[in-house]
Amino acid sequence: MKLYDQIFNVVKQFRKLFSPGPVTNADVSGSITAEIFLIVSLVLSAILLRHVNMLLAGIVTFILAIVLISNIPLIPKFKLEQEDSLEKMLFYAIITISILVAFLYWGGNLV
Amino acid sequence: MAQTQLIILMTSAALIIIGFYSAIFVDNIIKKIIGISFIEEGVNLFIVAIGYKAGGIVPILMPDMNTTWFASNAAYPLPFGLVLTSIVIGASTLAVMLALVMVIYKKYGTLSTKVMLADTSKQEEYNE
Amino acid sequence: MLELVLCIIMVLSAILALIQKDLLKTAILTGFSGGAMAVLFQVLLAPDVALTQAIVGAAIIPVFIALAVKKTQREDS
Amino acid sequence: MNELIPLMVIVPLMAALLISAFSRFNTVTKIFALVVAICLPIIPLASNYGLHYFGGYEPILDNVTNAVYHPAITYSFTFLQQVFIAMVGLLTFLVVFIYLTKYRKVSGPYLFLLFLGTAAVTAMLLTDDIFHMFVFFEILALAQVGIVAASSINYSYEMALKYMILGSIGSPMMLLGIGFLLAMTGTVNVTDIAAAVHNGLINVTSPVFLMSLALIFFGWLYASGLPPFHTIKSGIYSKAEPHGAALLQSFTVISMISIVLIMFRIYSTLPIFEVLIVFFSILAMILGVSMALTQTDFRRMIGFLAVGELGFIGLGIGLGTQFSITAGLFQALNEIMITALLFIGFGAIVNATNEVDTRKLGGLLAYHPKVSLMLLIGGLAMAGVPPLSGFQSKLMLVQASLSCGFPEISILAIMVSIATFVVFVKTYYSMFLKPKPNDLEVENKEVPRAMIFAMGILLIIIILLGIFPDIVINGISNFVGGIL
Repeated sequence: MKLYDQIFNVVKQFRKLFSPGPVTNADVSGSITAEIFLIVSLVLSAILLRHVNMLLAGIVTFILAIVLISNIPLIPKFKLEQEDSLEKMLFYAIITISILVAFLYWGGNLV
Repeated sequence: MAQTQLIILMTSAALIIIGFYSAIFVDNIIKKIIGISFIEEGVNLFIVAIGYKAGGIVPILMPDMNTTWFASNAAYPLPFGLVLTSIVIGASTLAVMLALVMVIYKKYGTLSTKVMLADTSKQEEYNE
Repeated sequence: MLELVLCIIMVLSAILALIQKDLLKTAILTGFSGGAMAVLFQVLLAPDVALTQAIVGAAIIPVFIALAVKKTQREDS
Repeated sequence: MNELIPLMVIVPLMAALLISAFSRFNTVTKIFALVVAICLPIIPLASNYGLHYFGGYEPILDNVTNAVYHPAITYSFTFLQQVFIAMVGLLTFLVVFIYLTKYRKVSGPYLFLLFLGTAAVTAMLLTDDIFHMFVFFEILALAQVGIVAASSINYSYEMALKYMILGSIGSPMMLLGIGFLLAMTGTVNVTDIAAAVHNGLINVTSPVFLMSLALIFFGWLYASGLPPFHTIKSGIYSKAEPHGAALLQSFTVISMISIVLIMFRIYSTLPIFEVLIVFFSILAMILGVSMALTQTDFRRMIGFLAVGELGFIGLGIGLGTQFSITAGLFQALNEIMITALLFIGFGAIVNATNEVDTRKLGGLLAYHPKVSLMLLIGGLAMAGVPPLSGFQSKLMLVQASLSCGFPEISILAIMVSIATFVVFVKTYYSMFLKPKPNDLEVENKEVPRAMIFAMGILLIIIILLGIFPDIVINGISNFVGGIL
């Protein structure tokens, strides 16, 4: 029953996602679809690591699946991180350029 | 004097880092815009430093100069031409940004980025 | 030696511009930075770029900023 | 008729300047704008393939090293440029036509911005000079900001300022990357740089070369709206007028492919380049579509969908074979048309109801059957249903990734297509099929004729390309074989 309760709470938490007003069943089902889509596609893209190392891909996929499923209302967290405020956009842009430059400078020849 | 070029490159790196710092940590929108325009200035300085030649001459061919001597001693002028364009682009971008700030200021009455450029997607939908 | 002094002026005025409470001072310090950069371009054998930078960086951009400050507010709170 | 090549840029640029100068004369401006807009798709179709050297400076052959140097800014015009420039010209014509028929008094500055953007993307596609491309990239950014700020939607100024501030971080980084390339090779001509890289004149494993890849790549992310810029890109689509948004997304797609083709010619020897493109494309597909599923504002939703579909283009180019790049470019062509169709169609709904929240809409099928039918076909094309053009390009992409040995990417692409379809059906249901809410007022019963006309033309092209894809694919495939 624990997992059922958790999933039920997920649906209740979706209400916070939307701006004030009624929440229709189309919106909620869209959010549930997004939730499942996010988990499945992230796990699926983790399998792509098998071209680097088979063992690494297995471990990463397994851990990622456990972490994602045990944290399930994922979409509210994702949506909070991708809102329109300038601070978050600038923060992620600068993080991305830093990681890109650092990764390519030191590890660009490894691939 | 290869040292000159090194100093210039360090300065341009410092300007770019100041720009990144102000993009994240400065709250006042006008200061933030000025800070971000320092990135552009640092990049301009870097590109000019590429064309610099230690102990060289200004790349203008005078009538009494030997062409071979000129080619081996003059600085490389292509980056200078690029920077001319880039300076003007940077200035016009800055002007447009400041104009937008003036328009938005009338609505909010403050220059804080947290207030002016916050997330607007939730308020607008249901209250139209 | 000249370029070292100019570089220090540029970086210092850039940092000082960002910690001023009075936004008009920020505009003036930005002009300092732009002017120092123009002289630096002259040192780097680019006189044509130096002329453009002297006009744009030392005159036009500070005036734009000052105008924006005049239309909005002067204090950074 | 190679003289027509520079005219493709000069005509919209001059038209933009003239219109903004003489915007006081309303009728003259209208007629002039319409004539120029008709010329835009015709010029590339009438022109011959070839190269154009500005100033007439022909390439110089160095007898010692046997290398060719290009001193002039070069425009190269091949089948790829022809088809994309004709497409964006057609779209500009449709958008200008809609704009001119919608308002009695036209605004000169807005037409100026539309034509300026078209000129900028045309130059970006044609040019063979990386700095020239950067200059027009900045002009394009200014034009996009102007189009967003000119709309009368709430919070459009804020969104424009955000886009501009992010752009003033993204584009100097790209300029810095160009500076690194210039420092290594001493030239800004892409052909020369690529020759230097492929002949081993510069060390491709040096950190400077890798840094230039990172910096130009970041500029490309900003130009194309892949993560982390997907929020701002979808934001500016939703804050522009619908016909403006239709043009904005075509600008995005074309600047994306023009920059990525230049990067591909320079960096294709580095394996990490393709890994980076595939990584960011997958991220864009996942984040774009999953965010689109949770939106209630349908303009924002189409914006996120457009960003998600960009991932397919990146995927095709990132796989790096001739077939996959052809598929990616064909997908780019399809996406320009399909997303424009969706933006214009949903714009008609905004025009009729003044409402953008899907929760407050419903029952519009009775009022606007034509628009709903066209939108349905457009949505099916975007999701990749045969026999429409989206199906052909997505099928090619799936085949390409299978033949490269990445079945996971094929599964992911199919899943993203299905999720796209879910998003579309959800919105279509809540706008057209759901019972009409009592407080919804449908004000203008008539959809403007110009919008129906524009949607009809786009729809005909979509169906034609879906049935006869070979018209475009063969030419693109030859082009791709040339750059590989």
